[in-house]
Amino acid sequence: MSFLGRGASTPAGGVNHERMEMAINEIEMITDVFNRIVSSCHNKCISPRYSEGDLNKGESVCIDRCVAKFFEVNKKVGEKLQSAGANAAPS
Amino acid sequence: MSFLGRGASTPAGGVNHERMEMAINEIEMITDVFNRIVSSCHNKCISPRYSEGDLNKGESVCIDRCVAKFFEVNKKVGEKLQSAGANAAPS
Amino acid sequence: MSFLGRGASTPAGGVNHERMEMAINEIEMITDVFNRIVSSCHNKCISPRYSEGDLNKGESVCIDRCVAKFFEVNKKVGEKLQSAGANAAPS
Amino acid sequence: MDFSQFNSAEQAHMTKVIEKKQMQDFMRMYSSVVERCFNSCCSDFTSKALSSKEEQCVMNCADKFLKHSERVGARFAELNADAMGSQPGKH
Amino acid sequence: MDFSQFNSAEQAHMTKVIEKKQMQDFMRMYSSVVERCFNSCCSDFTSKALSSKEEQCVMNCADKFLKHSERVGARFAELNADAMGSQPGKH
Amino acid sequence: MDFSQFNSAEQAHMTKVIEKKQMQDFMRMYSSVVERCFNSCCSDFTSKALSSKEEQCVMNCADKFLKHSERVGARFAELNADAMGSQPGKH
Repeated sequence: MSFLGRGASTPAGGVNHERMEMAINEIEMITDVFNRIVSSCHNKCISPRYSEGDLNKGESVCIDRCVAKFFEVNKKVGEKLQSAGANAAPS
Repeated sequence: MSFLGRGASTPAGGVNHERMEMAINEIEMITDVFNRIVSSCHNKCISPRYSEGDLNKGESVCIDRCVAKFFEVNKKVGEKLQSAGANAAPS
Repeated sequence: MSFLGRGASTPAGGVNHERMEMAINEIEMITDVFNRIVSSCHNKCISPRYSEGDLNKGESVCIDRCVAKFFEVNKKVGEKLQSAGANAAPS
Repeated sequence: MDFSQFNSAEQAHMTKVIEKKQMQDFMRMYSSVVERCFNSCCSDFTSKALSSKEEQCVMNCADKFLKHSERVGARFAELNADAMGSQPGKH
Repeated sequence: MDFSQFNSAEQAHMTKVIEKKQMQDFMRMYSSVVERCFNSCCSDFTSKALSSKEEQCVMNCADKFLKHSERVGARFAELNADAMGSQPGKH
Repeated sequence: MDFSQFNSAEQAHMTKVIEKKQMQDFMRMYSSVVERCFNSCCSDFTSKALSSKEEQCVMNCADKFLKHSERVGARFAELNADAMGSQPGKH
């Protein structure tokens, strides 16, 4: 596989900067989404009175559903943006 | 013009890093302001019920005025900060 | 001292990138905390009516206590996180 | 922004930087839409699936956000051009 | 993420980048917990010392945030793995 | 922060990094003031021009923000110095 396909564009032992950058972008994207889920689901599921340090049953179940729902919204919006093209971004 | 004025500080074919950095700072500043306008004017003008996907007449007019007003506020605050000097920033 | 301890890892006249990076991380951390205090204490202490440009007596005293309290919370949370270890961060 | 006084090496560098920033901005915009529409449309966590009402709300919300963002972009470009025109080299 | 097609130089570079990002993410998470718990637990500024009630609230808040964040992380990893599985090379 | 154990090449590098960050921080602070004062002072979008009442509010808001920020900075520096003093090499 090393002399076929896109693998061929990397010099042996060197660094393919474009591929690095894509991987780093992907990590940043995932981290950003994760942080937004943590924040949104905290707002939705955790009561701000903090009378105890453990998650209670209701909060735990709420978090599980909240994360799943966020993923669904993420997917729906992704489909929407893909069909709309990228013509809303200013340059 | 290539041997007069500030253009002279760049070696032919080379990259003037200071000038690059200023341009990049300017782009980041403009992007930051744009994103804040999008967010603020969305909060001011768009009803969060989302019963339709189009902007209605009232929302559209509100957005136009909102962006103009944000620019005015930006200008006023800029004048204020310039007259106050930059002595409020911690180092 | 130049040939003892951690000082020894820096070539004379060169740049110890690891040490630089740690210092830059520390600056970013401090700036981030500072910005969060400015924002939180503004929300807690400053009335959003803006009928005057000066801080009044009550606002000034509130700011002083607010900053001190934020530092205390920062310390308590730091102790908590240290005892919990770093096992909550996704990779 | 006026890049006309940049040499070709500088213009090539700026183009790469801008492309990278556009990618990051698009990603950030995407996840901010997801977050905003999730927060506005989802508040029932008795199920992990999106209800058809929630899904409709999310689609309208994403749609409206894109149109809002485009309209802000158009006004922004006009006002920015005006500001550049009246204060050459400064805005 | 799949790094298996990266060569060893690339993997070493990615490891460094990821370690740096994890440090920054941890720092950001830390100060966001401080901010959130301060905002929820402290609203009395007649004293600069944390009351015992406020301190208890802060400790519970930090505790709960960590558990919340861990739970979101677990669900996130599961759903992300599902998404990767169903759409190879895309998610 | 203590830079005394840095060599001159390192100090020169840090100075450049810090100057760049200060510029970015100032820019971010500027646009956050604009956003905050716009959000607090402007809520009438029947006109695109700032009313004299809105303008007064914006000027007071910016003024007060600067004084607030300066005061937080002064307290922050004191408390930070204390924290450094009590825990050498750690804070």
